Amino acid sequence: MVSPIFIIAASLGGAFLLGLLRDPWRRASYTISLLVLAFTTALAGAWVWGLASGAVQAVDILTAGTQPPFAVNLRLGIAEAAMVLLINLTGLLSALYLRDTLFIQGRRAMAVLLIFSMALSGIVMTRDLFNLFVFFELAVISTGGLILLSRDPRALAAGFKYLVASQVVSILMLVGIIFAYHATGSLNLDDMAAASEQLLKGGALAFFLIFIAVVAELKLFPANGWALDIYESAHPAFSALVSAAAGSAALVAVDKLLTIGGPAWMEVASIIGIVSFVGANLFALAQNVDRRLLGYSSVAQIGLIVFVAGQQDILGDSYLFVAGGVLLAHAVGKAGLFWLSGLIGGRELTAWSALQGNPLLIFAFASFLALLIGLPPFPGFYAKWELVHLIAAEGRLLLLSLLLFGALVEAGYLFRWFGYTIKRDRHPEPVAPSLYKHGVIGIAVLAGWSLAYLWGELSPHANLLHAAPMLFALMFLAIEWAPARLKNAVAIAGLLAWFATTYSAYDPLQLIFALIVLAGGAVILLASFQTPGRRLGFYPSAMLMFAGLAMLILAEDSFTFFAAWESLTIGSYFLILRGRQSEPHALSYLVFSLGGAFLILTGFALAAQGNSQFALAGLGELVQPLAPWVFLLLAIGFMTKTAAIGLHIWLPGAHAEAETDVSPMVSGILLKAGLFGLFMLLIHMGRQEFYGLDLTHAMMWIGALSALLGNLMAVFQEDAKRLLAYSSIGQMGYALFGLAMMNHLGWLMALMFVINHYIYKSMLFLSVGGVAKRTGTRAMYQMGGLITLMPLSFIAVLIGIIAMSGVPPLSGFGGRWILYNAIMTSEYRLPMILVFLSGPIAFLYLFRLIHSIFLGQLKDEHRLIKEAPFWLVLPQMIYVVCLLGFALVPGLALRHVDAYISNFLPQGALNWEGLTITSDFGYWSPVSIMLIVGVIFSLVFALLLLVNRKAQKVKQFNIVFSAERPYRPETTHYAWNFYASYRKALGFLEWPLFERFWGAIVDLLHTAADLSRRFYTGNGQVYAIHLLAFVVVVYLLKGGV
Amino acid sequence: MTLSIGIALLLAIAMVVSAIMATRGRRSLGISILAAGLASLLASVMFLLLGAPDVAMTEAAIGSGLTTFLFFFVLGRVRRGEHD
Amino acid sequence: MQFEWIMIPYSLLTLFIVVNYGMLLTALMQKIGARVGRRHGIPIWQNYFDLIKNFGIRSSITHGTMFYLGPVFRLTGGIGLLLFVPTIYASEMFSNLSFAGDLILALYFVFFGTLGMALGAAESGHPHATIGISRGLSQVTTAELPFALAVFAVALQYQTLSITDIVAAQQGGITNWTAFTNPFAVAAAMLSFLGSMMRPPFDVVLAPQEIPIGPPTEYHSSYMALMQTNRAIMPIAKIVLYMNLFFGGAASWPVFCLKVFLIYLFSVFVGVVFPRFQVEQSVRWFLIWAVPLGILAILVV
Amino acid sequence: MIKRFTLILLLAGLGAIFAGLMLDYVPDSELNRTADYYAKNTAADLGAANIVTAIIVTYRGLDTLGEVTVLFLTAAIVGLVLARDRHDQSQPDRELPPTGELLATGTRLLLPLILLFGAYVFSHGHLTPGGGFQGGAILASGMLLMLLSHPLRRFGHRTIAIVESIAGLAFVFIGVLGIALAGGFLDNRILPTGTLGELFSAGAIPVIYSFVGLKVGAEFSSMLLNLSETEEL
Amino acid sequence: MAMIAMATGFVLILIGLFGALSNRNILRMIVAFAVANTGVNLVLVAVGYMDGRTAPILNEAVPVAEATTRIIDPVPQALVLTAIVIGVGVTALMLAYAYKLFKTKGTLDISQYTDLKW
Repeated sequence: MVSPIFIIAASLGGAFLLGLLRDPWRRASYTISLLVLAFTTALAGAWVWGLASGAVQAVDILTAGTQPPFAVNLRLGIAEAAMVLLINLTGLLSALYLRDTLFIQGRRAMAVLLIFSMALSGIVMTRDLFNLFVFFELAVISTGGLILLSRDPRALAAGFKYLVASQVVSILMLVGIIFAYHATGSLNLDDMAAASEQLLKGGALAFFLIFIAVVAELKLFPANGWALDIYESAHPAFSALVSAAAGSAALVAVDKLLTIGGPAWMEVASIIGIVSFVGANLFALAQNVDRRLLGYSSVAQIGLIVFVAGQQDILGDSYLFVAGGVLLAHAVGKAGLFWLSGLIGGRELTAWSALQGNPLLIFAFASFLALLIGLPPFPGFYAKWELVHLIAAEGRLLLLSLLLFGALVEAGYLFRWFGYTIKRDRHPEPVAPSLYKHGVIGIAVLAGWSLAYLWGELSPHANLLHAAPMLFALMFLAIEWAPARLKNAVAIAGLLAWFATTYSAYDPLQLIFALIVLAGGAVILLASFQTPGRRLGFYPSAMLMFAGLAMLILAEDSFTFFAAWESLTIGSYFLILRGRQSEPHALSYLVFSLGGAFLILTGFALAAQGNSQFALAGLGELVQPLAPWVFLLLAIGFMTKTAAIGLHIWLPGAHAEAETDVSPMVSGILLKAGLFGLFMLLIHMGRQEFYGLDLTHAMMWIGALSALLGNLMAVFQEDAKRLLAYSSIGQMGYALFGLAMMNHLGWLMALMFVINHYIYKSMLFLSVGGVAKRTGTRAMYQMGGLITLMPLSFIAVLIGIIAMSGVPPLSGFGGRWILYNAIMTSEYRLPMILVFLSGPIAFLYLFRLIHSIFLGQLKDEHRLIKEAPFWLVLPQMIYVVCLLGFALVPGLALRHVDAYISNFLPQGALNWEGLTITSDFGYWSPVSIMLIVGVIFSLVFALLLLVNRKAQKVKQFNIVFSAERPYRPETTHYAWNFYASYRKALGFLEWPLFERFWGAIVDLLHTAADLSRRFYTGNGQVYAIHLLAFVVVVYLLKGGV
Repeated sequence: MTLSIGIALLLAIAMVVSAIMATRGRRSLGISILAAGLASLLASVMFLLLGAPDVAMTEAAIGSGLTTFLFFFVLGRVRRGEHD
Repeated sequence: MQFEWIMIPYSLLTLFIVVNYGMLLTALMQKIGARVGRRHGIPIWQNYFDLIKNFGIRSSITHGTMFYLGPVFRLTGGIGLLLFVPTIYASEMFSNLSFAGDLILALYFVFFGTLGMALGAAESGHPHATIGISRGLSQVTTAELPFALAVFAVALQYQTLSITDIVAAQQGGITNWTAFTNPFAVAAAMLSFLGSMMRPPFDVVLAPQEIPIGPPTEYHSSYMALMQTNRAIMPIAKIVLYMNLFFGGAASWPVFCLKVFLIYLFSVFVGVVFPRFQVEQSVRWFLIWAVPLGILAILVV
Repeated sequence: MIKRFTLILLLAGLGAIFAGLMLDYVPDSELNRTADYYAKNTAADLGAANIVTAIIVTYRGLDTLGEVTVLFLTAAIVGLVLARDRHDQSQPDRELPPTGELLATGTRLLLPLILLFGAYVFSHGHLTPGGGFQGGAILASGMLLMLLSHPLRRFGHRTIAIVESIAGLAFVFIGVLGIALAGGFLDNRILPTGTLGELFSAGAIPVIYSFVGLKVGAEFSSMLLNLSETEEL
Repeated sequence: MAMIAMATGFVLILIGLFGALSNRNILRMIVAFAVANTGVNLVLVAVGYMDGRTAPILNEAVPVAEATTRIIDPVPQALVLTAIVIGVGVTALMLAYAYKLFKTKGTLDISQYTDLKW
């Protein structure tokens, strides 16, 4: 294999060669630059391949034919090779991207670019401290040159600020180096590491100076004002290079130093890293300029990697896997985003809406964001998993919570940005059409996905990109060009086929969930046939969600479970975001969901005790004092998904603003994921005592409160879909309550709610969606009298509300009946009072729903509307049949589960013999009830028909109203603020306490970010002073070294 | 030995004084630049005393000589710019 | 217990007795109320006359399907409620159709008629109907609450949801009645009872001044007849439930008549004493007075 | 004022760190391992009398390569910065005060001597103090002299660039030759080490240092040129 | 001796940094950094200094055999050489920047260049 020294030699030779050419020979110069970069990239690539496949060993490259420490030597191991590859590849791509700029600037700029990538490679490879300094200075100076590539006049000032700061850095570093040399008698890093004892005795201060200087080169928060200015003003291709390549190189340098510094300095690195991660992410919250935001995000990510480097004492063998995963994901994602920003005309975040209409670029954008945040299946996900597990096992919980908090904030602002891009009015300036730039971005996307695959292979877990559901979802990306109806058919077939193939793998409990997710999903998807065109983005998102759900049900270990959980979260986020007004709601959904997911992650990590593989069944073997904590974290995480009260504020908007066929998916199906998680949790862990508090008792209260307040808030909604959304909170509250009772019937009831809620909520969302589609509004008071125009929708809603309110003879009653039987044996009585309170309230909003939409006077503007489209009505009718069927023979679905639950809670199983279902306390005969009610109803009806055969159909206005005949429907339409008196009496309960609470937290974060970022005054001297302060503060914190 | 220490002390004092002159903002820029150059020149003498003739030469030629000229060139251009 | 065909004629018999007793009792109560107010009041047979008259009226209009079905729902609800509850304790004959479901069924079936009626009235498009429904639903849902709590307290007390078993547990002397063994539950339930009887002070739903006759504004002729039938059945059906749960049930028809009369009288008694509440007042009233009683009942069981 | 106060405080902190360094500092009484190796082996291995030069050119040749690259970079960037400037300049020539006859004549006389001296310094770097950098700086001072005497003269940027590039390429090439012919990159033993103390000794050190000198001279010259050339260009 | 040089060096660094970070004029900042660089060079050489030894050049006075006991550590000197050159490079770059900045806004006051902030 060719010696890696040629990576340096070739770059330098190329740079010097460029000096020979005449200025106007731009094309030749450019070709040479590209060739050199391609050569170095290929060489690095060959080494990576060779080292990875074991064909070659890590090499030490001697110079001057003399052994180190007497001459400078370089080293290339797998990590170094990968970094060099990353640097040169980024350099090559940036050079491609910079084509036009380089043509204008000429050969000097190209030479500087070559030297920049050479210097970074040198930083990575060198094993000599002073040589490291030289390469750093080279990088600094070439940075100073490359900043000038930007057309932004402000870049100049940014560059100068950078030079000022780097002067301070280099002074510190030189002083440090010479004293370190004096202490150890060597400049070789390995020698120093070997002598670290001695160094740390005599030269601790010297080491401190070197360390702090290198850390400052990383542009860590808060001593990084100049770096942010550069990110904001430099050419995006260069920013990409700085963030991805220079950042990575400096990280390698820090890593080298840490081998000298040992654990004491790792601690410092951890603290600096985590402060940087959290601080920069917080500051980024207040950013409106895309590149500055990316700058902050870069700072945060690099902080994260420094943190990882600081944790290498506990990471052990997986250090490279974790650090590499985070680093590469960051590099590819950030470089990609910077490149992407070069295509965008405006600099404010909303200007990215120019990407609309460019599905490929949006896909790229989404991929990059996912890379940054560490969503599955990207490397950051695997890395974060390992990292969190190991940190948790070590009990560094403060660090862990800071880490996850920072990650959450980061996800928040990145996805907010994504929301702007998708939903804001399209920016007038179109995307730049440069083929080169698009190509470069394409390569970055490819690299990101390849890394995803690679990390999947390297991880000890199953590769997520091998999971059939995931691949099926990704396949839709490839067939995005196809018409929506075709894709829909494929999607339905896929869901059903997966159900058929996995059928035998389910236990009865899983079967119920699988039925709802897969078969149920297929039914809802029938409604999607209604949408014409191509419906870009819908199917990949929806199928990603379904893939996550499908994997969730079958998950046996915590990793698969969590990966599935995140997948379904992300998929559903994209899905919800499609709604017309859904941007803020989708964001709050995502932030809550990810917050919940992080709690789950922490829970699993605590439970696993450092093993990254952990079977879910192992949850049952946990003991005090760990078990209640795990339980608590997981339960809160799952309850975020079920929108338990307090964590519910994301739900109404998200469900209401989603598209017509999406609302039933996210409401009818997605909410069940949380319940599934809770089932899993309770099956494995059972009751847990937390400082004397029975946690299931607390859950009961939460469930009951959710039921009450969810229902109450639904009563006061004017928006039909919002009403249904709030009602979901209530319904999930019932289910949660049932689960938390920890008795047989409670669980059965929860399952009953799972099934019922799926059916009637999907049905209601579809009918209401159909109505909204026809009338063009969701405000109920703007509708009315639609019964004659949309009879089928009316029937669906009628059946739905009868079922949902629990009025016999439909299936909702079964749920109530089991509920009452369940609480007969429950230990706690107080929370069930809340459940009682909430029951009749449900009746109120349900009546309002049907009344305000279908009854009363028809509005003038609605006189000509038609029944909802066929494809919307069809699933509703299927649901009507299901509801009736389920009402008649609930045993069909519940018997086996009932038996299955007996495995865990043997007491109180129901007796399903004959037509009557019997419990220890009462009995219930669905068929008889149905028959009796039917017969009485028919008889009375017949009587009425008999005496009132020829009822004359009169117009609705044909009424007497205050001694007048009303002429305008509005005057007779009493629908706004329908339950006015109820609001007067109980409206105080609707006070948006939780909205205010969460709103206040968000405001606080934003205000804090906005105020504290003024710390970056823009003055170069102030930045340098920050740097000095950083040095002094770290010095003092380290206790004077 | 004491002689060289005495010289060194004198040099040190002279250097500090010229450094202060170079960095105090009140004097004209030209004088500052010259003072910085002087400090550098004195440093090169110090290098000789410290047994580093190579460094002394370099400091004298580059640090003190060339740098000063670079400063003056830029100063000149800026001055001319100011007149425009 | 299983269904047998003989149950049908038995149930019809119960129905017949209850309808007649209900008609007479309602009239009687109105008369008592009038007398307290120093008025003469209606004749005791008045309800029969009205019923026959309404069935006989030829003019009939409809505003649509739900309008047409509303009274049907209403009456079905009344009859169903009556028949799902055993009328006479320990009587095969008058256990009606209670094999189909237990206490919970009765508790929830109350809403069947309410829902249907509201739907039907709403389709008339008459604003007064809407106002009445809004008020009615607000009030009835709150009024049902203490009752539900009380019912549950009773169920917990006797550890069963079967009405027959509950009545059985109260046999053997007046002190065994729930009214004495669990006074809080009974108090809560009786307050709730006031609210569901559509009598003062909780009759704003039917408020004659503002709205001719509340939700049934547009109903007339045979619709009205069905509703009147229901108005005869429904109070009795409810009272039967109360009687069974709290007052030892009835082992024979005379006891039945007496207990029903007394319980009914209670609501009339309160009604003539108190002025009418506004809806939000009554909602608060139930929540402040009746619900805590119910909660107390559950806690002390 | 707050800024100044903070600065003083922080510098006091930094001063404390420096003081700490000084207090801990114990001068070596013997050469450390590395220096000892150089003292013992330089003469035998490389044949260079000036150990500093030997270190710079060979043992730490990579640093030196980086160093000349720094200058190359700086020259290129200064060119880049000011070249951009020239595009948007359209000011008419301005008359500069004429330079004295004495300076012009002196320059003509001195220039060859200076260049020769520079060449001497960098070619004898392995024997005596001085070397490529110092020599290069001397070469550049010749250029400086010319600049001062003929401020309006156009100088051969092109020539300077070619000298610079060829010298740089040669440096790299010799370095690579080291891999092929001797022990590794920048090994100077591609040429015979000769006798200690002679001009043609120490392997490729004089050659490399000469190229370094040329390159450094060219780079400094180009920097000076770029910074001094007035707007009329 | 070494101590004097070292102390002078450190003082020069501090003076230089103070000048660089308190003067608003960009050219003065660069001058101050040059002073600080001189200070750094002094420190570097001073650390390598050993009393009573001579420059690390082998000649008649210092034969190879006695080199170990006679010469000063050559490594810091080699490092300083590099550092000086790099320092000049950075200084030149900063000067070019200063000039260019001056061209864009007509001022050398660093506090005027705060378009990018927060």
